[in-house]
Amino acid sequence: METSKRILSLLLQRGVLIAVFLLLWWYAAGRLPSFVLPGPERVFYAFNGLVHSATFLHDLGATMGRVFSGFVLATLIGTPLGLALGSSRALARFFEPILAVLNTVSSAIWAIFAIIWFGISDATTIFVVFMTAMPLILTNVWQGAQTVERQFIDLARSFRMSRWQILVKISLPSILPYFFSGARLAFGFGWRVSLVAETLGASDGIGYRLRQAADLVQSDQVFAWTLLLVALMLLLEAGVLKPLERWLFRWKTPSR
Amino acid sequence: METSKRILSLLLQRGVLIAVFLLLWWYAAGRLPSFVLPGPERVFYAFNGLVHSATFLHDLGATMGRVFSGFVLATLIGTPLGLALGSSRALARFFEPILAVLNTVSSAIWAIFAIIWFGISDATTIFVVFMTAMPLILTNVWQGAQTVERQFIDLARSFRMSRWQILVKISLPSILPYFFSGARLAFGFGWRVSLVAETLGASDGIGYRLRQAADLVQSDQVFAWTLLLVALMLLLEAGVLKPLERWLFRWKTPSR
Amino acid sequence: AEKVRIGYWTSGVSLGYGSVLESKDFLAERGIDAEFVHFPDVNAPMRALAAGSIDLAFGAPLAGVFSTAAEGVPVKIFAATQPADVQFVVPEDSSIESLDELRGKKIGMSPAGSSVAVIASAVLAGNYGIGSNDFSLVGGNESRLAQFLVQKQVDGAALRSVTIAQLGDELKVKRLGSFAEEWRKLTDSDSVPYIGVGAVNAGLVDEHPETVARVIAALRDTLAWGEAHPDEVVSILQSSANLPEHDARVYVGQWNAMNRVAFEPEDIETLKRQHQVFADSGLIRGELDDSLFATQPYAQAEQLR
Amino acid sequence: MNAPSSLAVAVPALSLKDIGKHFDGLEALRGISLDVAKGEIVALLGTSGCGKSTLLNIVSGLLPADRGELRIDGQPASSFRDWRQIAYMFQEDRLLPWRSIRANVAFGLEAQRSRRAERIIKAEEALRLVELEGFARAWPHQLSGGMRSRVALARSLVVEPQILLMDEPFSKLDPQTRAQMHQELLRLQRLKNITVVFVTHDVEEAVVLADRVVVLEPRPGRIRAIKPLDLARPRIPTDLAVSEQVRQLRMAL
Amino acid sequence: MNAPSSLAVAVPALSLKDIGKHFDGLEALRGISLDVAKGEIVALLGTSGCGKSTLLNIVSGLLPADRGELRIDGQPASSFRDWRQIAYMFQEDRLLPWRSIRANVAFGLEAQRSRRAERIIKAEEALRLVELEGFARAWPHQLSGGMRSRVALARSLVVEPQILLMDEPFSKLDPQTRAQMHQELLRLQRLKNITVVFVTHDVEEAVVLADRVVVLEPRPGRIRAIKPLDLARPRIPTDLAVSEQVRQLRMAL
Ligand SMILES: Nc1ncnc2c1ncn2[C@@H]1O[C@H](COP(=O)(O)OP(=O)(O)OP(=O)(O)O)[C@@H](O)[C@H]1O
Ligand SMILES: Nc1ncnc2c1ncn2[C@@H]1O[C@H](COP(=O)(O)OP(=O)(O)OP(=O)(O)O)[C@@H](O)[C@H]1O
Ligand SMILES: O=[N+]([O-])[O-]
Ligand SMILES: [Mg+2]
Ligand SMILES: [Mg+2]
Repeated sequence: METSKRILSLLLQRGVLIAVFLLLWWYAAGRLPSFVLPGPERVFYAFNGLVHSATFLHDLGATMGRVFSGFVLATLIGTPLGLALGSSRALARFFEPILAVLNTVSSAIWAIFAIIWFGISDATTIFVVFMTAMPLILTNVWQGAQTVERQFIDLARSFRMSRWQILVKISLPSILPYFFSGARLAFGFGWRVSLVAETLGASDGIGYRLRQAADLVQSDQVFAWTLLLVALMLLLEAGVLKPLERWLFRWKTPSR
Repeated sequence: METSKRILSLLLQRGVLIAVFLLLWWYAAGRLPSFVLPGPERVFYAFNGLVHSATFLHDLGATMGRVFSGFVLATLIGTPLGLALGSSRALARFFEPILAVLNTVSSAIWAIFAIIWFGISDATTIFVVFMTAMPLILTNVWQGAQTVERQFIDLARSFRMSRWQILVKISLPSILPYFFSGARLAFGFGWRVSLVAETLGASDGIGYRLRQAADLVQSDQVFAWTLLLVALMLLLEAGVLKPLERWLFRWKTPSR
Repeated sequence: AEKVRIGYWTSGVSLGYGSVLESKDFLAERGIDAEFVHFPDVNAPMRALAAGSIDLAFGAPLAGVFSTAAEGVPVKIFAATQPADVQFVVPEDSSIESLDELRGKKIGMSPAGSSVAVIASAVLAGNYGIGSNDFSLVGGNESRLAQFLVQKQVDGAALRSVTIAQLGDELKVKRLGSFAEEWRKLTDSDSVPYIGVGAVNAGLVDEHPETVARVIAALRDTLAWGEAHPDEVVSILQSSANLPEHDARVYVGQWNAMNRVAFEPEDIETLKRQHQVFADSGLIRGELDDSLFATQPYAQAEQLR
Repeated sequence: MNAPSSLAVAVPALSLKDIGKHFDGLEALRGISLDVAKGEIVALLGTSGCGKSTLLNIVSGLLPADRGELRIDGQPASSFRDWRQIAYMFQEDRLLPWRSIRANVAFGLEAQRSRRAERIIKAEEALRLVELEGFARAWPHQLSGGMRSRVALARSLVVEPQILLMDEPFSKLDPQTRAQMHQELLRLQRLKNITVVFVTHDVEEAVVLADRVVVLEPRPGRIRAIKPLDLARPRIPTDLAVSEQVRQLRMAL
Repeated sequence: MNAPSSLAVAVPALSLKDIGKHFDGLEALRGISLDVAKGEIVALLGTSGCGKSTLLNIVSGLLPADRGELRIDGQPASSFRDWRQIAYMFQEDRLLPWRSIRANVAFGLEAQRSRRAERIIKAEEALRLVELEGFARAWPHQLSGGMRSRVALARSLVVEPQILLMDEPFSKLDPQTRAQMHQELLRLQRLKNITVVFVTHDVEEAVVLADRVVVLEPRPGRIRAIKPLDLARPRIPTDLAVSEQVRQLRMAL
């Protein structure tokens, strides 16, 4: 009873949120030319057209593939690097400026480099996603590694656990919340910069289509793509991330 | 003796890093046309020209002003919002999807909205910086707020501290590391998206000049601007953030 | 003096002309109190026009103007200002000798959907039977296209003449043809296709055609002055656009090929034909309404000579 | 000296009536009824996990009881306003790692609007009381377990409470230091007529300090016995009367 | 029963020679020399902050000494390989909050490559030993302080160490539970002939459990006295011989 009630109230809240949003949108769109701010019907119409267009699945697949590849690469490389920096001060001191540089260079500049190195290929977008996502994951893991409780490490050391065991049994669980928020950010930004990269160094994918639509002043398509991306992200959040998080952190003291 | 030795070794490391970087650059540039990858001399020459150009200070000031305004706004709004979400589950549940949306929508889309609302003005870039930086700060503060030790809050409650006092004396110090990494990220991304925004909705500033240089095939200027941004960021990191961080977190157990 | 807010794209072909217009006072001499707004994006002037933050734009992208108008935004064209000064090129050492050999090849050009891309597709299809599925279009801005050529990422490209001249030392290319020639062949006329036009808020042109006429006169003055004073134009470009001298000279060398203030019947005819081509390619939607072309100011400007 | 019996007619400082508490399936407390007179010292004894900390959490107002009634100074807890009279020393030391030792001690004073200079003076005085005057500027992680627990004690005492709740306050101290702390506590308690409720596992400590001993029984936590200790003060552990009481109480457990 | 004297000629399980340790300006230990025979039980007593935990940290190999020599089973600590024989129960419980109680107990077993099923069986057995069999699936934050400390005890015992270091292992337990834990510990110790060094503030506990008592003196931490306890086992606190020893030791402190 309790939970079903809560779910109902949640659905209601969400419904209200969406309704308010649509209303505002519809009102604003009515007062602006549609190529500046297309109204909901127009965008849904464009959305429909999009989904049924011949290249839709191809573009979606291309972008998703690139984002996922870049993200997975970033995770595989950023996590161990973050752990390494967290465990060695000398290493950290040496790499700190590199990280600051990585965090300053805009994705457009990475895209320019990527095109030089990889030409027009999937690798260009993957590289840009990687260069954006990797520092995010690395930074968070590193920060998490610095907060691992000395007491717990000493506990593991008292049982003569190997460095690897300490990593797996103490550091990783402690870092997990940090990693999680880093990965979430990295994925979000990976999505976004993939679009930037695709406008420069790809001949398909969502970014390419978005740019095309923008250049043609087809605002309804721009909004339709944006809507699609938001929907996908919400799905990922509600379908994968939230449940996973709830399960992983079930041991946390619920605040009274 | 000890410290001066360490500083020397650090300087040496940094020097080596820079030398390796320059050498690689110089080598690569020698094998590519200069409009694809301009060599170091060319870029330094362009850099010099840039710094002495009439609009340099104006452009730099304009961009910095926008980034700082957006960042400060993001901090002022993101921090309390993050604290609020951290302290109320109902609020968090309600706002979660909004946050996911904010984290998905690309800066280019925000720029389009901003131009609709604010036209070509400082507000456009500030808005885009804000929309990128605010969720970053909010997310980190929120995550930090969830890790505030229940035990410490109960301690403060046992002294009948007000909600405000608990916030200032327990929550804020606990959240500070999270806030710090969030703010660092937010500032980095704020920089970067300000450039995107300025390529769309400004008629001065670094992003505007970058876009101009890129569209006019002046690669040396693109690289010179990039170099400048990196240098500024390194300065900020080494001159402000690191010392501040070291002081703020001086109480941490140094790892043996 | 009448206040007119004028916007233009400052990082593309309209930069040189705009800089001169802004730093000389031909507009003031014609009784126009101009306020300039700079846009780093080619389509931004159209958005600004629609949002009412400028009154008038020159060098506005043609496809953008057509589709904006089709959306019902009250804008009108008062002159053609930028001819498509674009060339088909291949790397110097390429085995490709003529345009019909581009079938099945990768061709770089402004992103799909831009005016340049549509014109290029139209002439390739019309003159050589190379349909849009017979080649693959690689999109990018000028520097990216030049890079792709060097890196052999593309087999050929449609590049602006000014880019080719600017990168002459480092980018060795072979010319296969120009838009002007190919358009002539395609349309059997003497006109050149345009990529940029002057667009104006409909309210302004309907109520105060004489204001627009005076702007047109000033534009014409600027064009003539620039042609006559190349050295001064070079220094203006150097100071206001950060252009190195070499690049500035290249720009000035292309002055007449890049800039125009024309709205004769044959120009309007060309624009209509371009609309047809754009519409056939699916690039824009909607019918062309003749009232889009506001000819009155241009005619009035003739009197202001 | 305040003999509790002489105050029985007065309003009790603390009054618990039929307090009960569940954690999910686990019944932690059931039917706890107890009056504590003003100035009285009550020791709580009981096996591990029988609900002693839970009871203190409830009395301190941090944890709501599921049922029953709590009155402080005669007022129902819900309408009681002067909670700052109550200080609670937790079972864990709960030192804030980002504060120096002195700032940790001064923490509770910050709830009241006292001046900074005054807070520092009071904190240093309290540190002297627990014999840690040399560590005012140290960080918590530089202290030993017993030292940390004394800092926590100083933090509770410095606010000059009327009611003092303490959860195993001296368990980490050696006998000598512990005896000194007992003396200090009793001195302050007598001076200000403080009401004290504390948890201990040390029967001798209970006998030396308390006016009454309350023994809890586990699962669910109930009161098994309430034992008044009518011994003269000061009580020396080696005194025969005292050690006899200790022996009796041990037997009873 | 292993009388320590009979083993004096054998190689000591632990041998400390002139151990010293500084923390920045503070001299925590100076000239600590001590041999602990195999199967011997040694109690460490001393005032708060005198260096007991620091000494255990050094013996466990977690903290390097500044000077002096540590030998385990006759080998210098630097070349000693079989550290897994040593278990260390810290002063704090150090339960991993993300592990269930059972998984916390099994933690030490994971260092050895034992099978999962076997680990579970051993952990549950150890939980039974400390009388927490019902809480195998609970999370640490759901346990009381004394329960947590018993989980930490179970975690140390489950790895079947040859040498057991314990820092105030029973300080959070009530007398009854404590006595039970004493029994269990002694049973195991006798069974496996474990060498035990433990810190306590409870003189009676020291007398009941230890073969020798080592008293430390603070600032800098030095050995003040080493007192052998030649009492028959089992030792009952209420026995006269035992309580006489307790009294004597108290006096000495
Ligand atoms: N990491 C550290 N940094 C600085 N000083 C320390 C550190 N650890 C311990 N000390 C100091 O060393 C001394 C001995 O500490 P230790 O923890 O060994 O005491 P202890 O005998 O275990 O005391 P207790 O009975 O209170 O636990 C104390 O004065 C303490 O302040
Ligand atoms: N937050 C909680 N969630 C679930 N169970 C809890 C919680 N806090 C306490 N308990 C349970 O309530 C019972 C009483 O706990 P409490 O901490 O009051 O014991 P205690 O008498 O203080 O024991 P100790 O002497 O070991 O500190 C225990 O069985 C414990 O497992
Ligand atoms: O780095 N970004 O351009 O978002
Ligand atoms: Mg307790
Ligand atoms: Mg200790």
